[in-house]
Amino acid sequence: MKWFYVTAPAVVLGLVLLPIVYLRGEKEGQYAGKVVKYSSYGAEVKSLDPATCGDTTSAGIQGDFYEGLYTYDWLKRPLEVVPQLAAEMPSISEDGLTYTIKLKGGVKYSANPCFGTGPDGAHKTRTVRADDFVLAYKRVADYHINTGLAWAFLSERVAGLDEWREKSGSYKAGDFSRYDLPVEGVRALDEHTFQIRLRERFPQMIYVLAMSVYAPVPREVVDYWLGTQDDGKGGRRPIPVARRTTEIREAEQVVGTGPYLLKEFRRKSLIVLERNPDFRYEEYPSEGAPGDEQAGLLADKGKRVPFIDVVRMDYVAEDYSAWMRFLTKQTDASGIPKEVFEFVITPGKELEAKWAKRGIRLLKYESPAVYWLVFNVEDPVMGASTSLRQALCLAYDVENHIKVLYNGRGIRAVNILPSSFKTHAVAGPGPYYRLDLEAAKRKMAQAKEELAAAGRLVNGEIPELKLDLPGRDRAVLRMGEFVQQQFGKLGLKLRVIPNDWPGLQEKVHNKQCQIYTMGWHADYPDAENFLQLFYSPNIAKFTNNSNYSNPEFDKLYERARTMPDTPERTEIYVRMVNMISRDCPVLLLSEPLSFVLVYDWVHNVKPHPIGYGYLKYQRLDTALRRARGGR
Amino acid sequence: MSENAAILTVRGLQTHFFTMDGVVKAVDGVSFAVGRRQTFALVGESGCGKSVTALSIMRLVPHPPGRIVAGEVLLDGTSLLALRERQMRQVRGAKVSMIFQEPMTSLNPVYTVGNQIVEAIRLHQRLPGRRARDQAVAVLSQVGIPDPAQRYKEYPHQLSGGMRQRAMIAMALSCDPDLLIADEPTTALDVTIEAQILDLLKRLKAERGLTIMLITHDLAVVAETADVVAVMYASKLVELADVQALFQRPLHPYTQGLFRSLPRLGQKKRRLETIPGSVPNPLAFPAGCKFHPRCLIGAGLERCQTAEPPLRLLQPNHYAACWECPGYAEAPAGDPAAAPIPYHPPEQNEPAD
Amino acid sequence: MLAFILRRLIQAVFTIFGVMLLTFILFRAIPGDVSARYVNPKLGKAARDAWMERHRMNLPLVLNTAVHVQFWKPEFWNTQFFWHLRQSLTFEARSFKTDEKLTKIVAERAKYSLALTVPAMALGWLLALVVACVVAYFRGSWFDYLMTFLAVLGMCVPYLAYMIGVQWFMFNVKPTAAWGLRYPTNIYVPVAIAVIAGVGASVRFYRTVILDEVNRDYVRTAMAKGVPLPGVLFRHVLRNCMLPILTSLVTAIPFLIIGSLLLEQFFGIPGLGPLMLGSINDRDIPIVTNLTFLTAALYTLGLLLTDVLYAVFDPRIRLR
Amino acid sequence: MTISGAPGGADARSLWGDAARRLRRDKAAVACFAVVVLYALIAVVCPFVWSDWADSYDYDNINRPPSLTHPMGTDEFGRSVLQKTLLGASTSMTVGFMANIIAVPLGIVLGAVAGYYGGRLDDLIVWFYTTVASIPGLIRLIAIKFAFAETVLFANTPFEMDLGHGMSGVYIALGMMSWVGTCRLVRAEVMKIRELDYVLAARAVGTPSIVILFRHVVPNVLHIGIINFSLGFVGAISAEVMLSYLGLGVGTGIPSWGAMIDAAKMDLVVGRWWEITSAVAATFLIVLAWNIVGDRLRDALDPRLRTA
Repeated sequence: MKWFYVTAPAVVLGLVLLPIVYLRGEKEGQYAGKVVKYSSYGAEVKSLDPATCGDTTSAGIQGDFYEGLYTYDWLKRPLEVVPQLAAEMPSISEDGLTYTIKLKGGVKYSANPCFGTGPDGAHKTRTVRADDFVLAYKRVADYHINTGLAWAFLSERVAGLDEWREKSGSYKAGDFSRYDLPVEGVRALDEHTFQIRLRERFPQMIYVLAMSVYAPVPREVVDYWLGTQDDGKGGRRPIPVARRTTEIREAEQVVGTGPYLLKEFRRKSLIVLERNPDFRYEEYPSEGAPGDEQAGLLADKGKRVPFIDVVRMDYVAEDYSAWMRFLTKQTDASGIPKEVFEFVITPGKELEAKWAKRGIRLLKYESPAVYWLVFNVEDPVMGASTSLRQALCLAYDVENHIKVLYNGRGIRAVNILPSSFKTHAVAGPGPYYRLDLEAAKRKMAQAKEELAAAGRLVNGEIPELKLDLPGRDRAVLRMGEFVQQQFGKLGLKLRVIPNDWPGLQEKVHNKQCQIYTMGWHADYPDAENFLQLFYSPNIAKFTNNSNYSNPEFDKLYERARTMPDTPERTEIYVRMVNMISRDCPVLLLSEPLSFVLVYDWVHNVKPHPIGYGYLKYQRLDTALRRARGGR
Repeated sequence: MSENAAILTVRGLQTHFFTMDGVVKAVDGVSFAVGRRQTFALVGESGCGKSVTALSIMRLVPHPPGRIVAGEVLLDGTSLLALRERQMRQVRGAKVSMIFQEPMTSLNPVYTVGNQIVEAIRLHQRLPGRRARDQAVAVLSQVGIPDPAQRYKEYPHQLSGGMRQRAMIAMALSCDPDLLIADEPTTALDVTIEAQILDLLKRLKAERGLTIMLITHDLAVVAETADVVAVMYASKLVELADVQALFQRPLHPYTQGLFRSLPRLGQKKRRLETIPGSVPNPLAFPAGCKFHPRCLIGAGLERCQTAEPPLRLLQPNHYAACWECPGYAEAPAGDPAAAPIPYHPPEQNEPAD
Repeated sequence: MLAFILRRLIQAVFTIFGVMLLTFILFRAIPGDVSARYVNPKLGKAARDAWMERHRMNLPLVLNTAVHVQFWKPEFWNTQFFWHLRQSLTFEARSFKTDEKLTKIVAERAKYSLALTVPAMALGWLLALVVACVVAYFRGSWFDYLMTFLAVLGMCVPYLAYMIGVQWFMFNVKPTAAWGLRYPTNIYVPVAIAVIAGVGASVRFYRTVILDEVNRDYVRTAMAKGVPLPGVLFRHVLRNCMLPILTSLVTAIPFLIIGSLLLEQFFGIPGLGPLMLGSINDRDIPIVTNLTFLTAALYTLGLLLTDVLYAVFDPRIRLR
Repeated sequence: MTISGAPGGADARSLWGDAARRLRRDKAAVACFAVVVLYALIAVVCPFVWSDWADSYDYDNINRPPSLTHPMGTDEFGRSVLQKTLLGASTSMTVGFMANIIAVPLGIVLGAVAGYYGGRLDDLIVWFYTTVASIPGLIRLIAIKFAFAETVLFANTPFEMDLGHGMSGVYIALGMMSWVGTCRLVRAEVMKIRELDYVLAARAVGTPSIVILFRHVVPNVLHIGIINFSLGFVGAISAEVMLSYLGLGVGTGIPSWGAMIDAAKMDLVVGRWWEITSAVAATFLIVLAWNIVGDRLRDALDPRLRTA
């Protein structure tokens, strides 16, 4: 037994010390001499494939290695679309249907094994060609790729693309020969010229072209990374067609033209971006919006970008940990968690002096987005009574919603358009998007009559309503509780059902939800982007989630969507907005106001309301960071 | 060495158990002396405190809840209760050894017999491993275990009950103690094995000059082996005498009751007598003589109900504690711990009655 | 002894089969169709069918009733349950969500979980055992009562409170060690929490086991031999307590692999724990079932190993 | 040294009486039992006293520190944290009680049947609980909670139970998953009792086995049920806290300590200690009390430990 008492503690000690031996920490010398930006992220990156990108987190990260033809100017306001991979703005034919785009010369992808390996073992690269864009559009249209948003903007708009999609469905998912089928409306005229032909006029097309979801994809990536696999002997062997995937997922498969390349991607753990050595020469902008000069945003004009060498993003699940990491200078920037908000921000929405003294700066920006509760109009109860929906809108205390749930970070939404859109002000506030409990109660009486007539009352009462939430975390549940309180004011019972995100999606698509929380972030600064959410053919395309259907609205929408920006179109827009305000398929909540904190060693930060990929302009004063006790 | 020199003297020993239900006086003022090379038997029903007396001598009363609250235990003139725990450990096994009722559970099941004996040897004698092993095998053979070298390597559960008890005895004797306390060593064994073990004890006593303190409830065992007998009832000694005196003329009604309940050759009674009633609850002993509710004589007597009789020397070397014993009133309050009761065995050639 | 081990082996096989059945029922049979979560409904039925086929969700659930008597034909066994069994045993499963192979995921993440749980368990075990022995040594004294009380107190504090408290403390003392694995030594912060939070229950359990054993006859014998108390405790008692202690160690095996779900999430350790939580939320069935199966199988094998080990070390069983 | 009465099992009345007597003398046990009773009282009374608590929001007074009107401050909706904590007792106690009301009888019946009948039935039940036990507890719980996902029992009746999102789902899941310990112990005990003389006697006179089982055997293992009931309470309360943290707990609008701890975990950073402190203290006290009550019950009722 004696051996036991000697060996047991020794073994225990060994086991305890084991992690030190095999757990590689960050090598401290790894980034020596490089400018490293540290940050935390809390939402999961759902997609690394430009075609399947549909959420802001994925778009944010993809923006730094994928680039579209056009982008928004970083500094200028109002927003202005400028060429990115295109050499100049598109030349549009007389009928407004054909867009011909010249590409910049000499734009290279980041080096990757799929382009071959040189004799020195270094991976090769190649320049971007027009047919890479063709492939990108085909992939967006590909039946076998789970493309949501990206496809929604093209379907029924680009000539021949819907037909191509139909055809791609007849191929096996792993059969990539479908990408050789031509598309009528998407063509490479030559190596540097790309052309898109539309079926009907689409004045917003330029904004669509500015989205990075249509970033070029080299065919090599598809054939090499999706078509072959490591054979364990240093070579590659083809993957059987039946076992191929269609989406770009792995870190090493991410091949873009952007200023950064994805060095490491560990799901729910770590993302490392590194400067792309093959990135073309680009200069820091020399002009901006009024006030940018004073804000020091133009100090670096004319310098070559990017400035930062490495971006290290750690997945931090808990808000608490993320905030503490920022406070202890482990990260350079942070949002403000709800709980600490009032300790950081004064009632006047400015930074408290003591935080400013720590070298923290506050950046505020409005996002062109509107949050709302969606009423499923096809639901037997919610659909049967417009008065019920109106009553709920009137009873809902949005001011306190913003105050209690968002610390006042937002403004009350009064119609479905963000206030930065010019149509917003013209349309004016909707009659039911205000707090008036008395009016709500009167409407409620009406609603009961309507529901009674429709036979929806249970024992003479309005049945329990159901609210579906897009998550289970406390912030979301808290909102559910608040909605319960608001509906309770009208004597209504509400059951709150937490869902995971795909679960909610599924329910929404199956029209199983009664009421749920949603929001819309503008994809481009045009009211059409919001109005299409209520166009009834879009029910089938799953963008009209309230299942709102109004022939009059549809007619107006069809008229307006091909119209260029004229007063007449604005007038039609206003009529449509007011229809929504009257019928209340959504309960409008707030337009978000975002707050970001950065330390003073971070330069050239200006949040952009829509575009992505501006990390390249950011500059860090690492000497100051070290002096302040950061890393 | 004088016959009268006591090896063990117990004086006024009180061991109490402090339980949630109250204080249990398991041993309440017990005094006696054990002479060298004697076999001293402590007799009583189960629960009367005889095992606790033995454990108190060894200072092995489980604590909590038990504690020795008063008294004196002298071993060869050394006060055991005054020793520090460390010194006491050197006494245990080396000077006083103990064997227990259940040989099955009293040996550690996960070590070999030899291992456990060697452990005892090496605890008390600085011997190299091989010598200790040889000594263990030797002592195994002394206690009559056949093929001791083989048995040495075996585990307790591989041995029969009798062998196990022999192994226990071997372990107890391995360091050549002066006093062996045997706590009901044969109760768990069947009759033939019992006889063998008793023979073994007798032989060892003769061969090694061992003093044995035998704890038992079995008067037959007492008659077989003991020199001096102490009878215990409800935490106290009620009678103390040499074995012949006690067997010929028990004085205390309890002892008499015990004898009556014993089957005897040549008796015509068809039924054995028993002592009526049961052992009193140690939490609530009756007032006065603790035996009086069951006593054939004292049941109705007022003195028995109110006052507890102390142990008195009624005859030379014969103590008893009963108001109703003839001559008790005038007898001196003898001190049973003062000197061991000498035992003179009957002459071998004298024909047995 | 061979018969004993064989019998336990057969039992273990049955248990493992049971686990596969249970995970199948809980995760596959009950939740119904999950394809809508992974295939955009916009893509229509054919895409959904392709996905179902790819993940073999289109097969009959348990038995192919079309050929129900012809069990010798392979089609009979070509069912979801069969593939579930096969995937469980071969770890061939692929994530619904990311299409990664389970083996790859486990290979990547298990080491972080192990880095946290192995030291925590080893340290916790040693600490608990030593404290329990000391407490048993001083049983009935104020020290015993104090330690037992502390153990109970420690058990009663919610786990979350420990995590929040310790992380808060670390951020104030050494911010780089409060989160993540910038230095390998950072792992000892969550390890410490796991040990502190878990030691109370273990101490109490071990103490009960030891005290139970302390009252046995052979202990009295050892005391009567003059064996000092530490010797009694460590040489005689502990050896006899090994079965419950080993068993309690084995019951912790699942957490070795799966990791401490919350601890890993809180301290930014990219182990299997957060993956498990995330996969449950995403209904990533292959990951959840297979990780569950993995832990359950290891647990069962651990128990088997305990029994065998014990049979080897305990002469009473060894020589049966 | 046998101090008291009959050996356990056979003489049930003296076992219970004896246990009760011992427990009464044990001051700590009495105090803890008093705490449990107090919580139970709070759990029963408070929902009536503050039935409108959920609507007692006051958006002008959110997150206020303790004051005279709100002794433990206010929460994120301006409601009294003290009231919330006390109402949380109702949730905790309901979950603990209901979970064990399901688990313990289930464990006793399965264990007794397995232990008494033996054979194939025993093999089956042992296999079943071994299987269940080999899946880690939390995963087991989450799995069944997810299996419930959209299950609503007795829909559109007054007894409607939303297993996916309501409180009933939590305790039913807990109950369905925590019977294993009881089952194992009861089985072992029943296997011993089965061989006792009075059972053999009953069998000898031809009493049907089901009668023997439930009249003669099960009453003698009830103490295991009682012990496990009290110890199971601790597990249920802790599990509720954990599930609430994972967003799988009782529904919104129902005060729960787990939700409180989760909601307030960041508040500590900015010095808003009152909500998390109240919830942790409330959890701590009841868990401590149940732990000690369960321990002492075990000491008093379990004959094996009683001899120690």
